[in-house]
Order: sequence, then structure tokens, then C-alpha cells
Amino acid sequence: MKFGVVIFPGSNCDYDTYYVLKEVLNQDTIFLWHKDHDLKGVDAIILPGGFSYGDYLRTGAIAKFSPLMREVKEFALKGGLVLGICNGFQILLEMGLLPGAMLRNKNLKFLCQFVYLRVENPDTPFTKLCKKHQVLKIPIAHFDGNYYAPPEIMEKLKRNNQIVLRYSTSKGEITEEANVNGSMENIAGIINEKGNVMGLMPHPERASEKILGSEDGQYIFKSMINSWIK
Amino acid sequence: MKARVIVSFKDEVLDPQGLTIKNALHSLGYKFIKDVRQGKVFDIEIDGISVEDARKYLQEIADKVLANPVIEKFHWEIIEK
Amino acid sequence: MKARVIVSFKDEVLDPQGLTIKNALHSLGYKFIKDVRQGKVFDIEIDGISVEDARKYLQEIADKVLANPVIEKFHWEIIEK
Amino acid sequence: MDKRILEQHNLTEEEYRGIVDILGREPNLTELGIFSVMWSEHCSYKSSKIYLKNLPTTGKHVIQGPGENAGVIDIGDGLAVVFKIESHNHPSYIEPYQGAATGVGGILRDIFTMGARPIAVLDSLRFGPLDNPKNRVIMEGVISGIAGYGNSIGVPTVGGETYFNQCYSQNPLVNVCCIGIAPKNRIFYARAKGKGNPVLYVGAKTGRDGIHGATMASAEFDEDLEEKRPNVQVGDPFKEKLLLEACLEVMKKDLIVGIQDMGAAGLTCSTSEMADKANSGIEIDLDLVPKREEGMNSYEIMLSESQERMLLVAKADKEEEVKKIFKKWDLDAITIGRVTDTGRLIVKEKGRVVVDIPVRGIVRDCPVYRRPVKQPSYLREVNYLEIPEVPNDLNTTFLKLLSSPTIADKEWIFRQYDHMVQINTVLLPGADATVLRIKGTKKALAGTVDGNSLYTYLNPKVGAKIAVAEACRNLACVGAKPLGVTNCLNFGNPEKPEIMWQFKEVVEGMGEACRFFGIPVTGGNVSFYNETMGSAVYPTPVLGIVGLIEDISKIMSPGFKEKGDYILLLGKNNEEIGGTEYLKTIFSQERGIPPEINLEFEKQIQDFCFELIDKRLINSAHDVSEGGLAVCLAECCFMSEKKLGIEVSLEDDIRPVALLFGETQSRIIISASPSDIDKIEKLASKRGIPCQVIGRVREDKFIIKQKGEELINLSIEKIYSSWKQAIPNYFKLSEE
Ligand SMILES: Nc1ncnc2c1ncn2[C@@H]1O[C@H](COP(=O)(O)OP(=O)(O)O)[C@@H](O)[C@H]1O
Ligand SMILES: [Mg+2]
Repeated sequence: MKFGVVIFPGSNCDYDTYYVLKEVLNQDTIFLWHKDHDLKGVDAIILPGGFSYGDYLRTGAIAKFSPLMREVKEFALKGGLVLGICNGFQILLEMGLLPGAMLRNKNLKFLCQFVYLRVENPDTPFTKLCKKHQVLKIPIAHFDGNYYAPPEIMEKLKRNNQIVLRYSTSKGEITEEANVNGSMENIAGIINEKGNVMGLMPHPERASEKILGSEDGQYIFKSMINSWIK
Repeated sequence: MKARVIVSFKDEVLDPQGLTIKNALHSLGYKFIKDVRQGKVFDIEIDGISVEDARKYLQEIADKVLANPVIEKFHWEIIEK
Repeated sequence: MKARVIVSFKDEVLDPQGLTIKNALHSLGYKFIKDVRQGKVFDIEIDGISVEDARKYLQEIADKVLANPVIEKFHWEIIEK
Repeated sequence: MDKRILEQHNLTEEEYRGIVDILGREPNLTELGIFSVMWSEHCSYKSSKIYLKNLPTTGKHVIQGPGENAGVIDIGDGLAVVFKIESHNHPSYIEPYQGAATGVGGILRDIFTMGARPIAVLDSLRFGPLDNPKNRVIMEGVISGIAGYGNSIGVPTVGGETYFNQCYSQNPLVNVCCIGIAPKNRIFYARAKGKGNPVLYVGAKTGRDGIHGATMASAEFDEDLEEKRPNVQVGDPFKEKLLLEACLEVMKKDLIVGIQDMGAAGLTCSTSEMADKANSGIEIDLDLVPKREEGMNSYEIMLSESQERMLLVAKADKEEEVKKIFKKWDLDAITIGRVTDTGRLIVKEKGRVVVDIPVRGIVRDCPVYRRPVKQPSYLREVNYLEIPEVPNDLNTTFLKLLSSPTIADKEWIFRQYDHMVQINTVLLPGADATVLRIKGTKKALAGTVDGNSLYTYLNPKVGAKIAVAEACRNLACVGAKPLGVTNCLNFGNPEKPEIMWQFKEVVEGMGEACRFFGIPVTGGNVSFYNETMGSAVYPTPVLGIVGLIEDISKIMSPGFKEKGDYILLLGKNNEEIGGTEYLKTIFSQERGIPPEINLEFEKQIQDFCFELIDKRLINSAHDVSEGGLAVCLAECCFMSEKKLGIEVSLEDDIRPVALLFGETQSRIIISASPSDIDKIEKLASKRGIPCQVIGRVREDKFIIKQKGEELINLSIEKIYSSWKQAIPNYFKLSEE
């Protein structure tokens, strides 16, 4: 499977994501430059974490205008797999490929720590190797990960089973305390209606090697690989 | 020409920054502060187009770039012609 | 009573956010944008004191709490009595 | 020249005469400004030089010692580690967020200027007590500033230290250390070589940022000019990220001959130093320098300290290629001059020569001072200690100690730092040293910053030795061997003989210890004048040490691992109570004599700890430092994943408080599986190392006994929450 990792000015998890896909999971992986117009035949696109354009104005707000994003949008609308991690998720929200918006973390501080995530929906190309309500240990690192959506959108997300990951305790309980950044409904990751575009705040690429404290992030990438093969 | 765009959270969106400032002000003794909402202001200098065009573009820029309509509202004005 | 405080970098201080936004607007074709400076706006609701006192306190709050006079300037006004 | 102008430039009349000598004429104002910044304490080290030159700086693996932007050490596999520490104390007091942020920006540039990709930041912070809201504001601002810059640029802030003391109330210390990795055969230096080569300016435009004291360039002495021109810059981490990527891309190709960042003294320092190091000259045209503000004159442009700028010298035929790479990253690279062979710095403006100075004159011929030294009189007073009565409830005392901010958990701080980006952080903050794997090898790097200024206040020389010893001990505890040291020396006004004496003693102590351990000092920074209203901070040397782990499968961590494991103490408990956190926290006494340090013994302990790790005989290791044995044991419990407890029985014949809270050096707490105890003890007696089993890891309870009598008996939850909540509690007040 061929992955494309997009580099925006200010991306800083681009190499990490590339490393995990290429060196840890042995996938054909290339970088895509934000100023280009060519997706180079990739089967899946990853918008990595970081601070595209410094996160100035709003997170993801300027990156959405990058030239390559037109192709990415087209790719997504045609059903191609797109995964947005952290800043990538924020960009997908700004582009309207996913619904809702991000607010500042509730404690108004940047948060870098391991969190637990409960898999709400294992029937997606990004989670198909997980069991329902499986708990994943994956770190977050963000300032604006407090997910918000107006009531009608929230309703729709629930109705369509679009909530994929929620912050939980290590035992899988959805509690206020586990909701470190204050997201509505403890939302950590959502998917679009069509089921091919997913965004999540936690960083699976930081939890894909034992030496880094967890391999749970591999579930996300391997699910993508698995669903592409099928 | 100078314009000012003010972007702030919609009323129904919680503004934790504003809240924190309010609390800080309370603890400093300014109890008469009932509410604080924090927003962004953009002071923009424009050159080479008509005021009419400026109005059109400002609306567009505020709507498309400066504010995120899911959570924010905006207001702009030309403050110096 | 409603007041608005606007805090922004002093003119001679670099405003990286404003600069980046200006560049983004240029690349979107809005070449007539000569400069963008970004600041913060605080909409404050005040209750239980006189307008006169409010003026005094607003100046104090802006100077001491909302802005750091080393790099920022501020401006406030009462917008609704 | 007007006396007042000299004063404003911080130049003495004698120094001025030196300038006239060098030039053979009177300088103009711009030239005077150039001399004044280059001869300032900050750039010239004129007070510290004579002491610093005695530090050991060489070693088998040293590729570059002091004198460049950062030190470079060979770590094998074709790689080199590049590291350096810098202070940003004063700006962080005036504008905590931006001051600290630009501090990070500056040290990062020092590292990538050398051709290295920065892989980690460590921060060493000193604040006044947190019950003062002003100090909380400073701390909160500093930490968000470091986070704001480091997180954005994608370099993890993986460790640090934070101390609290009254002496830092008006003068916080913000020292930031950065570590980078470069291909060993592709290190870049600040050299303007090759007559005719183009000099390129890259990065942010030049504004009137941080033009020091002497801002009367336009010659009218407007009183409030200072006020209008802030001395604190605003950092732009986004631009720096672009600079970083673009510079590293340029460096991968064979396009440039030298590069230097524009930090303190901006264009002046970078042009003259680059020319001096290459024995060449340089000529630039200020009309070509990108400017942010209108009407800037030569004085302002040459002295501006605008951030996120680099100066590089390209190969003559590669100019366009260099520009193309910067263009790709949306940065302009502009040719502002040429390298010459005249040995002079020539600056032109509007076709006129406005500066013409021999480069040597500004860089090398600066004055060097042997300032008077005098042992301060406070020492006799504070070294005397009347030991206070022992508190009768040691449990309460212990809880109080655990919640003193210097000892309490720092997660509130490091959780705001992205400490995982670049996916190398194998041992997260919280351990004695942070460990980073080196991708593509079996190796790992360990880093730590350390320095207890209460010790150096009470005895500068001993305190400095302890700082080195403790930093090395921290490395030993994770299984690393020290490679090299960088240091930041934070002191008061060097013109005061007492301060200069402290400085001399500290440098001597540090040099002695480094020489003893065989660790080269490859760089550092001196920050003088840390005084507010006549009172100086404690002499505060901060050591940044980088160590190497050959086999990453052998790293060690401080937390206990299994219930039933034996707990052992390496080293001896002595009756030492002077200079402890215990005296400071419980009795507000900052006195006595600091613990003794025997370097020989220290080294034996460290080597033994390393050997045990190397032989895979132990399950944890943690050094005893502030708060003594009791705090150390508690930390081993807190850092265990399962929040284990202990039962420890000590037989030492010393006073209970000294046993629990004394800070005797050269001690390490280790734990091991029952099946390995024999081997460990045999090995210890073979090596002649004091090593005794003092207890076992258990659940729930934290119990310490002396000769059968319980000194401390508390639940783990209770001690954990005292330690965990202390710092967040201070900030809740303002958040509630
Ligand atoms: N300012 C800081 N930034 C990042 N990490 C910090 C900071 N202060 C403390 N820490 C981390 O907290 C842990 C405990 O610090 P400290 O008590 O000074 O450890 P030690 O005494 O072993 O040197 C260390 O792992 C350190 O890296
Ligand atoms: Mg320490």
C-alpha cells in the first residue's frame, strides 16, 4: 500500500509518521509537498501533526488553502482514505471534510501525556482491527483539542455512529476526569459520513513501538492497510 | 484605507479564556466585572482598491479566512478611508 | 455597562501572526492587503459601579492585567452605558 | 566623545582610548555602538575569560570545544552530538512569555547553525516562592513561552529542573539547553572564507528590536526613547521552523562555506566573528538588508537583535541554488555583501562607508579584566548552624517536605511541553535523566541539567563540584556514560569583588570535578548582573550534561518495578544537615555547610551503579538528592507504574532527621529481584563499595524504621497526593 504524508510549512510530526509507516510497518511511503498538485498515485493520505503555519490565526486555518489541498479534497470525495492526526484533524475540520471545530483545552494549557481511548466504532477502515470498546493507550500533544459541535451536528454524529474514539479511563469508562481537554462527549476521533476520512487528536505514530511505551497506535495504521488489501 | 475586523465566539460557545480572565479579575478585587469574552481583532491596511470593493472583499475575507463560522461570529468596519 | 478593551502589539514590535495572515491573504490573491496586525479584544460586562469609576478601573485593568506595556498597547472604550 | 555617550554605551574611558588606538581615529556613533556591544560582558566575556580558560575542554571524542556556537562530540556511527546551554534571564523577567520563548529560539539556532537537527531541549528554571502571585505569573509565562516556542517548532522539551528560592523573586533564571545530532563529517562553522564569496541574509526582517541601552542613534537624547523601544523581542517559532528546515536542506548539499545565527548583537556579531575566524574581511551594504521599519539608520540596523535571522556565506557559484532552497520554504535569501581579504569590517549605507573597523579589533582585542576578588562576609554568618529542635511528628514534616515546590512533582510543568515529538523519548521526563534513542543505531543519548544554588551559596566551590557530581550521577542512574558538559553560570555583578570571588570559586570547583571525571567542557554561557535593587541571586551554576548509552536495551529507570524486590543503598549515610531542603522548608533556614563531596568515592559509586545496570542485575536506580533518603525512596514509589510502597529499616547511628532528610552525596537507591541480591553483594564487596539491603518493595504503605523504631508510616496515596498536588494547587487559586 502506498501512503502519502503531506508536509505543510510548520508540520512537525511528518517525519515521525513517515518513519512509523516506512521503517516500522514497511509500507511504501512518500512525502507530498503542500505546494504541489500531484498525489503521486498514493492509496492513502495522512495529514500529520504539527503547527502548520505556526497555528497562527486558528489551528489548521491557513493550511486548508495550500495548493495540494484541492487534490486532497477531491481524493477524499472520491472515497480515498484520509487520516488527519492532531493538526491534520484540525485541518480536516477547517476544510469541512469533517464536521465541528476545536476550542482551546479546558485548562487553557498545552497537554502532552498518554491517554486512554475507547474504540466506539470498530467498523471503519481505521479501526477495523480493534474490538468494540477496546481501550488504546496513545499520547496526545495539543493546545486546541477540545472538540465542539453544535447540537444538530452532535446528534448526527451519534446517529451515524461517526464517533470513533473517546477519551476514557484505562478500564474504558467514559468519565469527566478522563476527558482531559474538555471535548464534547469525550470525543477524541471522528469519521465522515461516508467512512473514508478520519480525524483524531491523539498521535498513533507516537505509540507504534514498544520502546516508546505502547504499540496501540499500530491498530490505526494496520487497519488502514488491512482495509486496503481487502 | 484602514479596516478592523473583530472575531469572537458565538454566544452559545463557551469561552474559557474569557472566564479565566474574569476569575483572575475577581480575585484581584474587581468584583464588578460580570463577564469577559475574549476575541480577536485584525487591523488591516488596504491600498489600491475602491471603498466599495473593500467592503465586498472584507466580508469575504472575514467569512472565509478570519473566522470559523462553526464557532465564531465576526464584524468589520472601515475605520479610515 | 459594556466595555471593550483592545490590546495589540506596539507598532514597532513584530507581529508574526499578522504577518503570516497577510502572506496567506496575498497568496489567495488579495494583493491589496498591505498589512495585517492581530490583537486581542475583551468584551467586558460591568455592573454596580458608576461610569466614572468604570473609566478609572478599566484603565487600570487594561494596563495591569490585560496588556503588558513592555510590548503591547491598549485602547478601551465604554460601548454601552 | 561625550562622557554621557560613553556611559550609555557602558564603555569606560580607558576602553574608549583602546578603540581610538585600534582605529587610529575617533569612532563614529555606529562604530562606537559596534564596539560597545562586542566588548560588552555578554559578548566578550571580559570578566570571566581568565577563569574559564582553565576549564578542561579537550578529550578524545571532542570535535569542537568552546568558541563556536555549540560544542560537538563524536558518538560513533558517523554521528556527532551538538549541544549548548544559554540563559535568557532578564528578558524573562520583563516579559516572561516572550523572554523565555526567544530564549528557546536562540539556543535552537545555535544548534542548527552547526548543521545539527535539534532533538531535545532541557530547561533549568529558578523562580521566587509561589505564594507570591507575581512569581506565579512569571512562572506561568515562562513555561508557556518555552512550550509555545519548542512545541511549535517540533523539538521536544524532555527534561529540566525547577527550583524556588526568595533570591529569584526579582530575578528569575531561565536557562535552556539544546541537544542536536549531526553527521560527523558535515559540521558547519561560523567562518567567512573565500574572497568574493557572497554573504547572504536569511530570515526575518530587521526591526528596532532589542537595541541596547544606547538607542540614541539619531543623536538626540530623547528621554523616553528607551521606553518606546522595547528590549524584548517577540518570537516567531513558525519562521524559525522554516529557517531550520531550509538551513538543514542547504547544508545537505555542498553549497555554503560558513553560517552564523544572528543572536546577541545581531549583524555586528555575525559579520565580524565570521570574518575573524576565517582571517578574512567582510563588506556589507545596509541598503540591501531587509527592514521591517522605515527610516532605520546604520546604528540601529547593525545593533538590532531581531530574532529568526541567519547570515551565511555561500560558495560563489552556488548563490542561486541556495536562494532557491530558501524560496521553497517561503524565505528570502538576500545577498548583502561579499567576503574580502582585507581583515576589515566595512559597512556601507547609501553609497557611503559608515563603518570601517579591523575585525580583530572588535573580536580579539577586547579588554580582559582580572577583577578584584574578596571572600564575602556573609559566609561566616550563614555557615554557622544551630541545629533546630527535631519536630516531633516526622510524618507531617515529611509531607510538608514533599509538597515544597522544589521537591514536589513537576508534571504540571512538563505536561505543557511536547516531550514526545520526533518519537525518540524513551525515558520520559520524571526520571533522573531523559533518554533519547538514536534512530538507526542501538544507541541512546541521555541528558540532564543540574545545579543546587543553595549549596553554592553556602560554599561555592563545593557546591560546584556537587553540581558536576550530581549531574553525572543522574546519568549513571539511567545507565549512561558522560560525554561532555555545557554550563550556564548565573551570577550577580562581577564588578563587586564578592561576586567575582564566588565566580572564581565556582569555576575552579567545576573545573576540578570535570577534570576528575574526565569530562570535557565544550561550551557554556555566563550571565552576570543578575541583581535587582542591589541584591544578587545566589551563585547559580547550571550544568548540562550529555551522556551516551551504547545499548538501548540496557537503560534503567528510577521507579520500583515489583512487589517483593529488595531495596539497596549504594553509599553511606552521614550526619549532614546543612544546606538541606529540610532546613529551608521546615525552618526557613538557608544555612550550615553543604554536604561533603569526595570525588573519588563518588566515581566508585557511579561506576558500580553503571556496572550493575550493564550486567542487568538491577530493576531500578535513583540518586539521592534534595530532600534526602526519604524523598528519594518516595520518588522511587511514585515513579513505579503501580504506585508501590516500601518497608525500609535502617541501622545507622545518626540523628533521625539527618538520616531521613540529610543530603549526603554519593548515594543511589537501587532495587533488585531477590534472586540477584547475592550477585550484587558479592560484586560490591569485590569492588569495595558500601552496598546494603535496607528493605523491600511492598504495596500501599510507606514505612521507614530506624533500629526497629518507626520514623515514618504513611499510606502511599497520602504521600503521593502531597507531592503530586503541591504545584497545581498554587495555580488553582488563580484558575478556580
Ligand atoms: N522545568 C522543567 N522542565 C522539564 N522537566 C522538568 C522541569 N523541572 C523538572 N522537570 C523534570 O522533573 C523531574 C524531577 O526533577 P528533579 O526533582 O529536579 O529531579 P532530580 O532531582 O533527579 O534531578 C526530572 O525528570 C525533570 O526532568
Ligand atoms: Mg536534581
